[in-house]
Amino acid sequence: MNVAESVKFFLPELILAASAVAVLIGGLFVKKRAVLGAFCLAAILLSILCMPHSYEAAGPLFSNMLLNDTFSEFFKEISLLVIGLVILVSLGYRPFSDEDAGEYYFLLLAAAVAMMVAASSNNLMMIYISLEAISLVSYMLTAFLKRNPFSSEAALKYFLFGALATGVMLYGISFIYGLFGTTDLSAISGAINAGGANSLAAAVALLLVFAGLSFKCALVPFHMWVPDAYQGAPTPITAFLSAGPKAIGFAILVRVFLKNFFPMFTGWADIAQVVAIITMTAGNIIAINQEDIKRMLGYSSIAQAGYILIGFVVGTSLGIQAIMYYLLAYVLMNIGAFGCVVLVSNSIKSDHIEEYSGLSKREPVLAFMLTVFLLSLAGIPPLAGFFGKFLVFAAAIQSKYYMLAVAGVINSVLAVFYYVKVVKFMYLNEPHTMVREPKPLSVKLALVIAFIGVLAAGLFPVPFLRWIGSSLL
Amino acid sequence: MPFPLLSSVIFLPLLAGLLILFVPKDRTGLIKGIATAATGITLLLAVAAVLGFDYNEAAMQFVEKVSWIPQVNINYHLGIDGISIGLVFLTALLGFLACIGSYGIKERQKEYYFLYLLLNTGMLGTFLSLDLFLFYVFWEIVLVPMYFLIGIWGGPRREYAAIKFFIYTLAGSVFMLLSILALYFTSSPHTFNMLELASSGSGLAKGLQIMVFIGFYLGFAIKVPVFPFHTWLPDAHVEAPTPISVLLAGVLLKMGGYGFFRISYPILKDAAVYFALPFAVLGLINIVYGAFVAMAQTDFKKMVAYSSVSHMGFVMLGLASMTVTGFNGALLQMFNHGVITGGMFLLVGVLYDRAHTRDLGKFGGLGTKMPVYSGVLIVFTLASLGLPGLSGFVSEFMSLMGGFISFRLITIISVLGIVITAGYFLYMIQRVLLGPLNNTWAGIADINKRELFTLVPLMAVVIAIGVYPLLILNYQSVAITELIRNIGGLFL
Amino acid sequence: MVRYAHLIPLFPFAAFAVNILFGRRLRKASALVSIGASFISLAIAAVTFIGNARCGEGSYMVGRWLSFGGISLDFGVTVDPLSCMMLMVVTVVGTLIQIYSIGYMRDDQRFSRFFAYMSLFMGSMLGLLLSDNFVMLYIFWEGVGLCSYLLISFWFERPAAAKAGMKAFITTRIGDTGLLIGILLLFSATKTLYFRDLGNLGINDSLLTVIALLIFCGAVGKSAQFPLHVWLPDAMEGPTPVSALIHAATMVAAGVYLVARTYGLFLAHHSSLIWVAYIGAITAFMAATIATVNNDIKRILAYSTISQLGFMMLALGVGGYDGGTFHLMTHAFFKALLFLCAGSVIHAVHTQDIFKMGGLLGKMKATGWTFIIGALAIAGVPPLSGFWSKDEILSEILREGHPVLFGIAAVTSLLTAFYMFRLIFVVLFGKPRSELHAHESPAVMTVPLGILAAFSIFAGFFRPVEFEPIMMGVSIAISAAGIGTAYVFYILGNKILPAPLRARFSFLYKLISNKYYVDEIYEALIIKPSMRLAGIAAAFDSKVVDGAVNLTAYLSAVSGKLQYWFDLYIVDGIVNMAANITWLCSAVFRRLQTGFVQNYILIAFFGLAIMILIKLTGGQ
Amino acid sequence: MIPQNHFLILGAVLFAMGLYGALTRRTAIGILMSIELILNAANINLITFNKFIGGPDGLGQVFALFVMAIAAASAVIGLVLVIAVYRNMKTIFTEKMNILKW
Amino acid sequence: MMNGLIRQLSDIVSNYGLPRDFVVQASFYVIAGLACVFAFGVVAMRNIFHCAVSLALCLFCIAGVYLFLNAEFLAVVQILIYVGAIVTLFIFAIMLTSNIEDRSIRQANRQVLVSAAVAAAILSFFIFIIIGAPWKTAAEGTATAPGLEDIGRALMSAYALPFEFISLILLAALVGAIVIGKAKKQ
Repeated sequence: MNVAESVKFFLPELILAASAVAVLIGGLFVKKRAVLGAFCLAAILLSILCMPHSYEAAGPLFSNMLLNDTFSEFFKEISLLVIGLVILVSLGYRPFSDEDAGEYYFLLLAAAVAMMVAASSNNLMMIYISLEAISLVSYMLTAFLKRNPFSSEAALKYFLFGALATGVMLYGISFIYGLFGTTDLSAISGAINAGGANSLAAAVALLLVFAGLSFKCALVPFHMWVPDAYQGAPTPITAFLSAGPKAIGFAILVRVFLKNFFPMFTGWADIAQVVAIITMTAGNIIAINQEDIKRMLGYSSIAQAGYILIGFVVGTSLGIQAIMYYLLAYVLMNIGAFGCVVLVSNSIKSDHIEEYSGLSKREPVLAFMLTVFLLSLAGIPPLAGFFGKFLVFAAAIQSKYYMLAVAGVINSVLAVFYYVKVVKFMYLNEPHTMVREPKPLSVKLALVIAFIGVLAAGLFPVPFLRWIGSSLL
Repeated sequence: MPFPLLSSVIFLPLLAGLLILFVPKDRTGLIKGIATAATGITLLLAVAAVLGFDYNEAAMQFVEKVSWIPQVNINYHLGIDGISIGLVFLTALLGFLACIGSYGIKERQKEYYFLYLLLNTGMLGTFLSLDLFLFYVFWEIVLVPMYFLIGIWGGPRREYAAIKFFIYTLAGSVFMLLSILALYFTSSPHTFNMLELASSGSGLAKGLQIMVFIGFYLGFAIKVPVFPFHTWLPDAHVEAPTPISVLLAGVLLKMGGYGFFRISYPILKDAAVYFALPFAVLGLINIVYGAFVAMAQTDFKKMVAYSSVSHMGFVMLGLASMTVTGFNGALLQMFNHGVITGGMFLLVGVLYDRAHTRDLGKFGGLGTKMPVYSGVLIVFTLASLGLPGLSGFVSEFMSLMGGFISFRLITIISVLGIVITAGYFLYMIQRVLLGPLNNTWAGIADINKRELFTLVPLMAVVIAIGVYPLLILNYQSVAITELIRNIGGLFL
Repeated sequence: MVRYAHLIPLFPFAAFAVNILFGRRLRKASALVSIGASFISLAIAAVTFIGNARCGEGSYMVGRWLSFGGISLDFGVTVDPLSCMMLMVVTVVGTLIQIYSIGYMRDDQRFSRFFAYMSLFMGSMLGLLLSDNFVMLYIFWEGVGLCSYLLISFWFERPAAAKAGMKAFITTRIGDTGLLIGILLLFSATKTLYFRDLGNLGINDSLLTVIALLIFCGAVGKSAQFPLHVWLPDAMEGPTPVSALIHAATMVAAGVYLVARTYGLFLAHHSSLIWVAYIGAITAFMAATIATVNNDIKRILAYSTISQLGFMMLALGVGGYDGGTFHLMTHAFFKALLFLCAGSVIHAVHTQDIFKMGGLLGKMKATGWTFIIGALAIAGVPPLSGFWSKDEILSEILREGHPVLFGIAAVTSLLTAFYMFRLIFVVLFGKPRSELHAHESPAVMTVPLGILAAFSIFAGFFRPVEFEPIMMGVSIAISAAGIGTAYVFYILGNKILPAPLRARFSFLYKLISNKYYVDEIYEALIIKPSMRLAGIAAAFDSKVVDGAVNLTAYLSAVSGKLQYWFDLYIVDGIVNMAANITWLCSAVFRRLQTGFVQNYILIAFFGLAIMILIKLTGGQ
Repeated sequence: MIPQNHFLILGAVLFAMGLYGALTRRTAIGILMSIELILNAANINLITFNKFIGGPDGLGQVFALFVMAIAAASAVIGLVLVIAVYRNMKTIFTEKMNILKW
Repeated sequence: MMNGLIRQLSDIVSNYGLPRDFVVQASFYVIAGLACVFAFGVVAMRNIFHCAVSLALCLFCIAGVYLFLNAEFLAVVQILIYVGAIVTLFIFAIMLTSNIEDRSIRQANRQVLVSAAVAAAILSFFIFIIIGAPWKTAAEGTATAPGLEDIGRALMSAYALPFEFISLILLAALVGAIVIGKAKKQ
């Protein structure tokens, strides 16, 4: 489909892009971030409403640069969910001022567009460009607390690591281009299926691409930026980083490796298996020692990525469903947890886990919600995180990856330590202060959405599974 | 559609718990009232189930089955049979009595009763689910309220005990999850239905069965607890508040044993045969080792906790025997242990509430000051040490009888455990009730009406079953016969 | 055949329930409840006794107790001469002793509790006697053991009483364990637990012997036979009526009754009976020697009981079923009498040391004379009941051809007469050895004494006696020798003769007066090691089992700096090794996150290089 | 004709140089410069392949063009971040940027 | 211009009996060698200013290499964007953030040896792979380099989406740079 024909199926992205520019310009005149945020939310809703329309004639768009299918739709909706929740959380984040609100929301919407494009990219070049777009926006958002050395340092480290990682990926993509003469995934897939891809160069090129995506998904050994960036970034942005780019990274991993490069991928499954085990173990073990909740959640998200990677290693239909369900659950519970962190830091000005002492007495509802999110992250039924783990382990067992499953469950026990540590401080210890701050409505709304989502996805996963089932590749 | 009796039993406590969340924190009377009413009605519903239960029928009764997650063939599937009915009644009974026993809790009552009711839902659900997934969900739900109940309202080392309990049991249950998944994927069509798996599960290769069995074993053995996985138990018991100890000993330990009855043995027959001897040895270790360790304790509660380890050994021994006698004994032993040890913990709590110590060495001669308490304590102690005429004897005798048929030497050594049991229990009685009165306790009050109210029903059950065991055996024997026939055990 | 025997134990049980629940309101009336119940039982027992004599023996089913998976166990009652006789003995003696107790326990705070326990005991004992299978017997067997425990430590404020109760319970339980194993073995081998089937079990001899010996273990514990006899003397800490009823007349006889009841099992193979005989003989002799040197009035009687029970065992062991069971009955009467007399004396003088008494006959006529009657009966003086039964035993031993055992039995008889009259002479005759304000007990106590005395005299005629003149002569001679020696020692030579003897055989005296050091040996060989084992097990549990898997706790409990960790590591040592290694991993991995971004990059590329290397080597 | 591989090897050498620089330079700007080398290495590859594969649309060259544009954007952002760090922490040395660690 | 120069040089060397290709080849290797040398300068020199200059020269050489690949347009863009814009930006940044004395102190950190080893290993991996790889090549002589016009048309048709998308990226980078760069004194 050429440009003119494609545009009408590109409407959701266009709406967001236009809204982004509108917010940027509007921000010059309107200095109320609540107004701008509401506008952004409206744009996101509109975009979501337009989405089904754009799938009526799903197919390759823009000369095969994009492939609009139900799989990409799923991840686009996840992206919009993430951005929507992050906007809601940002509205209640104390350190942000009204001053740069226009630019802030512009960047968030730009990130949304980039993620949506990335989710449907069907061309390695497009994947590279859209991932770079996500990264660049993320770097800037991480540095958004301009006067805060933590924020700046986090952004710079993130940037240096990320630039190198994408450079490596680019180098790998150039090899693939050299080997197949094209960067179009469908074409490459055809070539591979014709049996022309057994060279070492192809394998290494693939590995370099894997490395670049590992950076996005925070897999060992490309995870080192995660704790620093998560700790230093403004908390709503930490929520975004932990959910958005990771979800997209996995979407691309699945699309590239499992859909198109599957015959080549099988040779890599062993290495991916080792990566999965090391990722979850390292994340969990180091998280045990953390004193800062954002940093701890950073390590936890590394571990979570390890669990998700199990679904990827397995690579079956069930494995992919597990990845999708897990990511959905992960987005809800992780953003929920960070939303709680925002509210707590608003009142006590600290992210130190010890400062959460006695939160249940001070803020019972908040403590309860954070507990639910943490328990969901720990995989306690009947919450969404449990069902995600259940599907992941089911996929592993189905394909007889017993080692992987055992490593996974051992890790999910290890993980309980640090999640429960926070719960312990909240419920078992006495509060240091009884300060209660009014809680912004927007954050409450975000928390309620995440909370209901976590419960609903855990207790009644049927509609979610149906959605995922119809969104498979 | 018939009245969903079992769903009501499970979810009534949860609904009441949610209701409590909307009651203002300072209306403690109302909160207690709701909790008591909910557990009381649950008990009545359980009694209704018992009365409506046809014990000549081996099949599941009151079955409720609704598709839950059809994509992976998970059903909301409940049912009750002779194996579960006793435990359901036990859970409802202890749930009600421990709720009344909880009136002594004065702090953070709203949270307490909410968690307490959630715990009840989890426990009842575990015993009533017939779908492995549902079973696992309820199984895990139990952990969370238990963690808080120990961690918030427990003794000085509550944090340690709570996390230890949580991690330990979770560690076991995640392996169980893997086994559940393995069963699912090896069955055809794929199913989580325990009944279908039991009727077709023999198709599994023996090697795989053994692996799956070990997975379930880790989950169940930690709950039971079987040596050497028992070390969470004394800590959890000692630190937990009295009503929670009651449920911990009375119900939670039974979840492990129930798992063996409901899942491990019927579904994994070959592995069960393969592991019979190790089970018997573990049962022996539990009985003798637990008794010896209990003898050395100076903390009253810890002693009772270790006695649980010892008593649960009979369950293992009965199971290992693969005989109809042993199975009946093991199942009955679970019920009896629940009642007796539940009562023991209530009694320890009565004493602790007054003396604020559990050090056995600090009591003495309380028999003169607390005659009624002494009488009740002696009854429960005697039941615990297996005195004929009280319920503990019947089940221990049957377990031993079953064990004797299959493992003569092991059972003979186990019988010696009974002597040690008598030793430490009587030593406890001597240190607490007998001898000259320790003047520290000159002003100690006897057991009050509320406490007595929680104990009398348990005592009645202890005596009734001891005198006339058919009361409960009738309910379970048909189901056990069916189970034994199914797994090819001995009718001895 | 009569079909209401099963009602006999119900009344005492009902009385127990009434007394335990409403005892505080009933107060003294609780005694009437208990006694009334006993009396009704006595009446039914009497009817049963007569009915049995008329209609013949047998057993009938009362109700189903267990039933599962095709296995069932019905409870029934046995009505035969043995059980009828014992029913009569227990109800008669029990009723009398309870009447006696009204006086003895008059001032006790827990009066009603006492009668409740007594009723519970009566019920259990009667149930035991009526049992027609092992499980039912075991249930009541433990029941009487429980009553024994409760009543021994009835005055639990006294540490000695508390300890004695526990000792009794645990010691008998060791024997009971053997019994239980025997029952299990019997069932697993024969699928039956009914006494009526014991005659023809159809299993091989060695198994039969093992079962019989295991069941005998129970009897050894209950009847205080060597080596489990140690609890009975201590049991004298209980109130004297208890000693009389439980620890002399009835419960301790249950062991003998058990052997008699399962005699078919023992008869099946001779080797098991020999064990019974020798255990009985050793016990009888040993206890008799101890009784000769003891100074405590109740303990002398306790050792005497042990000795007499040994005598019965000996009789059963040599095949003298009739003699053994006969002695069981006569002994019940005269030993109950002796204890009650002793109780009356203690009640009057408030001491148990016989060498603080003396000359009481003058002050306590009724007690004194009945005491003497009891002593004569036990010493085997004709025509009192003890003579007949003892004589029969002696002749049976000789008839069955056991000269060694006969020798022991004869010496024991001699000793019996000696120590009984040592007691009588020291307590009732001579001059008071300390200031005593003795007075006769009330009629409620002395009337039962009288009735028991009558039974002690005439019980020997309840069954036809075979006259064997030679044997009788020997018996009489033995008794006379014993009484005479006692007279010489304690009346004529009053304290002159015993002392030099004591010095002459000081080693022997010491050995005997320390009860052959059996208690000390148990303490050193069993109690202490098992306590130590318990301690070791507990330490093992908390240090090793818990420690090795304590990774979890350790990780959650410890948080902090590497230094701190290092200290703990050094201090805690090996036990927490596993936990520490994990902790080390955590600390080390954490330190990888240096905050230095080029380290991060380096690690990433290092990892990448490794992956490529794996692929390179793996791919070729 | 110059063989294809020689271009590619040049690219690989630049890649390695860039990697080495990124790992060893003490200043953030130095690292940024090294990263530019890596991007150029990739560009050389892309253009080389484009030449040897041909094709009507010149994918390799277009791709390289996009890479340059993105490199420019990321250089801008990188340098702004360097300046922000310098403003807040008064250093450009990466080893001193370690308030976030462990 | 450069092609003309090379053609003349080729004529000259052919007079000396060397193959006509020699000049092309020699000049490529000289330029490639220079690129490597300057690249080494970027990563190894002490003075960060010198590094920046070295980078500019290196990028210039790479533009030269592009000429050998029939990519004249890209060579021009390379010089405009990289040398003209990016390196200038670097130099500004250096001046903004460094004191004079900072500019010539030790520039390498402590992990030089390990880094060199890793870089060398990866280089040898890559060279090994490059040599053995079955690169896709067009049949001899059919490979045609796209002209400027081709590129322009492609950008407006097949690559319209990335082209437009990059504009969004540039806008975002611009906005971000301004927001983060302008910091009011507090």
